[in-house]
Amino acid sequence: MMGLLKGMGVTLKTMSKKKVTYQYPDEPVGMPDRFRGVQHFDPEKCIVCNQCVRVCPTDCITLTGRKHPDPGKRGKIIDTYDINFEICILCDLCTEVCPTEAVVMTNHFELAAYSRDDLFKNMEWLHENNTEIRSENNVNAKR
Amino acid sequence: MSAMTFLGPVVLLLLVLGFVTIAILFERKVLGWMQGRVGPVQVGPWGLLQTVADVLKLLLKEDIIPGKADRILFKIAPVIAFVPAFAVLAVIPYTDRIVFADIGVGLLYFIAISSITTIGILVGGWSSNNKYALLGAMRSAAQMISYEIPLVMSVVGVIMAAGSLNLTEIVKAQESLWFILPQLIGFVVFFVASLAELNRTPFDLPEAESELVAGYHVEYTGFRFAFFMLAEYVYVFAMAGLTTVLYLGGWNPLFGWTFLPPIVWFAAKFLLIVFILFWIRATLPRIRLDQLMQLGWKVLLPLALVNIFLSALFKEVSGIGNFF
Amino acid sequence: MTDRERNGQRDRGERENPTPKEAGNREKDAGEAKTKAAAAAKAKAAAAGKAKAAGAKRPSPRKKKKEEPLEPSPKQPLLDQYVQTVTEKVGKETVEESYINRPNGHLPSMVIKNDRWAETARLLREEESFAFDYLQNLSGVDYEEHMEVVYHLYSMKHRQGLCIRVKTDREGASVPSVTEIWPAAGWNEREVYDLLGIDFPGHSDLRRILMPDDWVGHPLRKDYEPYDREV
Amino acid sequence: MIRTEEMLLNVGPQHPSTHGVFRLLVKIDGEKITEAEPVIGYLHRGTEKLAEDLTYTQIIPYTDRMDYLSAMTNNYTIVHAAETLMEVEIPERAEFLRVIVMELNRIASHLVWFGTYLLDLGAVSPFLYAFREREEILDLFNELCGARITYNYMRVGGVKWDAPEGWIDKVKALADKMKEKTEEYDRLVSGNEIFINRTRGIGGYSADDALAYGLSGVNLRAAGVKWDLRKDRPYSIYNRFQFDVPVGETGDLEDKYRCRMEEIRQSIRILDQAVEHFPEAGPVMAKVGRVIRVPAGEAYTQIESPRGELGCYLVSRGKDKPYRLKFRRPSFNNLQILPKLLKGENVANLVAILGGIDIVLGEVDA
Repeated sequence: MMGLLKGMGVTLKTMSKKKVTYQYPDEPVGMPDRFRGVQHFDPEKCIVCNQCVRVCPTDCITLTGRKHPDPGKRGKIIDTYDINFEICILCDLCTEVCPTEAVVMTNHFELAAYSRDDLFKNMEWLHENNTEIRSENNVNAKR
Repeated sequence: MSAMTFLGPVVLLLLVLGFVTIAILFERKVLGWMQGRVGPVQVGPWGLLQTVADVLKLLLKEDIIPGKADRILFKIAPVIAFVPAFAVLAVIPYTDRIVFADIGVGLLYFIAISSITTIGILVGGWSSNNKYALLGAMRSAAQMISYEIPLVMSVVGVIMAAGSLNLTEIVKAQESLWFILPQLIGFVVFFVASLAELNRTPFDLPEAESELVAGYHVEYTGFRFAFFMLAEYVYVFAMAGLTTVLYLGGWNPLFGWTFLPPIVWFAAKFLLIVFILFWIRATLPRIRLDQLMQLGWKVLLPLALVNIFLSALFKEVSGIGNFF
Repeated sequence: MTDRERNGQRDRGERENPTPKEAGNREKDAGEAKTKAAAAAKAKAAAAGKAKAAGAKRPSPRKKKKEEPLEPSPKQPLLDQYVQTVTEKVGKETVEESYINRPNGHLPSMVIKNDRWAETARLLREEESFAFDYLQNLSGVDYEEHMEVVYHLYSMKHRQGLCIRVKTDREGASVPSVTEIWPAAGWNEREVYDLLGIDFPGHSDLRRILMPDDWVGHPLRKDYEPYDREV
Repeated sequence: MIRTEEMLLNVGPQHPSTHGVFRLLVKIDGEKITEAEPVIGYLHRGTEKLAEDLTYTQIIPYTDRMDYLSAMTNNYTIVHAAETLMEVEIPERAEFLRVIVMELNRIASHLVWFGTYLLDLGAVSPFLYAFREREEILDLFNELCGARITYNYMRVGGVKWDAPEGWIDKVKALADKMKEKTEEYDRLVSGNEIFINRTRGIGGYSADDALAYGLSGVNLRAAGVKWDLRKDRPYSIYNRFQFDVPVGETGDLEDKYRCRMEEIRQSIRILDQAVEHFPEAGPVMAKVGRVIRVPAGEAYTQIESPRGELGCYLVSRGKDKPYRLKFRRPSFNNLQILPKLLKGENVANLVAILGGIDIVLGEVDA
């Protein structure tokens, strides 16, 4: 009987304590800097090295590039860059390998959509997703 | 025959429905607070309209009857469960003036009618043609029948003390001292047994969510489900009312604070009981079926019998005999 | 010759002067050996690079290893004793191979002949000097030219682990069941049967466990054709 | 004459107490179970098959999804296996970070068990309390590696991120707070008579049975076998820490409960020591190539996950992808004993016993 009463004491005490829940959709939840959210892509920086495509465990990135239009310059420039968020697991490996930080993580995590097609994000969309960009990105590459 | 005779019950029904909506909200709020949450806040100010929205949703939902169910029994079961729960409210005296049916055998009526609900639950569980529902219904029948006995036995002490089965008389007999003190054993037995009768935690075996999914009402949807829920909460109302009347002195004030109207006193005690019910629900795990039976037959029933014996004994002792 | 076989021979060759070790000291010694091994990691990495160059079917043995003689493994005497007991009790040629798996914490390992396995398993469980009462892991491997079932056993009494490998052909792969000896093998054998198609005669309830009952093929076989290539 | 017959009850795959898509076919006579047959595989994703086509780094996010309640230990199992064959030395700081996150994850995982188990037994509040504390641990993980469940934190050779500014202090604060909270759980549950009645003497088994069925972790220790891989086959730097291994006697549900709650306390002890001796600075990644090639060979590595012995049998042929990767999933092995435990039990004990084993279906089905 004492055990029961002790337990009741705990619940009663909790009643007056501060509530711990977030009022999520009403108040936005802030995420720490390292949070792995939807990627931001910067076409200017991309050198079309294809590393992100190769490292992606779910093969959700597709990209195409073409020769640099300026004949004086070497290398390639990016043509299309798509991430399929139906299968992207936001594992962070693409940003980890990117040598130029062209693809980086942001703090955005709201990906819900009414249609599967909406989850297929192209280069423009990813480029415009440019707020709350993570400050550290390819830590392992730098090392 | 005044208009009150006809209007009264209608008003009561509305009041009870109002209570039920508030009680469900209150329960969710209390549970929320006790769990470090805020409870419902989205619908209406302070979440007040949450239950209304839920009920509306239930009414709008498709009414599904399983193909292999016994259709007639399936339809009638929620009614059988609900009607007695509401009918017992008639005899509860809220104050010395607000009482709808001041009948001589009020207490007996209450207990007799309330046991009909079991049939509703049993019929509901059986007619669903679902194994979980059947198990839940069987548990429910076993549990309610077992606990009816200690429940009745425990109130015998009160009846002996008050010398009446009329609930108004019982309250009047408590003007000097509430029965909770002299009938402490009886009260404990009554309270535990009433928890079991109400199918509330820790005795919520018939609808044990983690074992039987939802127990007897697993196949019910829409307003039929709402009826079962309603029956459960109306029953909470009735049982809390009965506990107040039998042991907490009904509308009698404490410390002679008569400046508060009797109805407020009744409501305060009544709400305390309801709160304790919710509080218990927030804390305790569920008891197991065989342990439940053992508790009922091996602990509560002997205790209730001892209580009767002691009450009779003390009644003859001069000095304190008045209180028993 | 595989790397494993080489290891085995090497360790066998070095047992002329085994260091006597107390059972209690084992952990400490293993730790020391580990640091030493770590020092040699660089050399190994280079060897691994070579192995890659060799490509083909099997990586070439690490040539460099031979040049720097390794200290005899502290577990070598134990393994010899195991092999001896098994040979005595079950029969000659029961142990096809034995070696110490050095990187894996000097784990004594034996390759047991398929048709002797049921008998050997019982011996490993019941013989006092073995008392392997705990089947830690049971896995199947498809080596393309043959299949293998690998048992990792542990003896709570002697606080010692053992790795047993039993080979079987790819066609009509079959390894005697050990569910009678270690009930723990029950689901594991089902899993191996499900994913690799190895039969375990003696198993009371050998059905698919992870894949649907009507699945065609055994996914972990190297020649398995995926149901849908696109996925 | 009354004719009675056995009833076949299909518990799951959708049932509130199977903790995932797990199906249990039980034959019941009244409320007594005469036979039980677990059916698994609903969540099988073929991790082992997928791993054969993935590089070691790419496998790590997949391991997150096996035992999703303790993804850190899963991360560790694959990197540990690769490191064992590669024989690389891990920087001190990385080892400390690994131990800290694994112990935090152990606490988080046991908290989930505590909450859901009490929910199985019909108590609602402990669930919310446990998740309240787990939330803080997840916030710490979020700050460290940017995810709350699927961490993808460890790498072959070290860890991905160094601890951010002030993170270690937060771990310290959390460890202190958890000490109070475990007391609170004790007051709420441990002495509760209903709880004791529902767990004491239920679902017990002998130590021999436990070993024979290959149980591990708390399921094994509750039966009285003192077998904790952190102590008996030390990996990482666990041999530097002082902690006790709680053991039970009868293997019943109460013993399991007490072992798990004690393990939370012991994990807090490890955290305290790890935070105290945390190296000032240093690398968190060893010098391994960008493409990880594991030397040819095979290794079976075993670590103590919150659910038991999480093993990884790795066969490498010197490529950047494993030739064969087999995970010894503790939940899978622990679940085997269930039919034996359930026979002759009451239906109400079914969920209690199933819950006591503490399975994660992502791991059972891999």
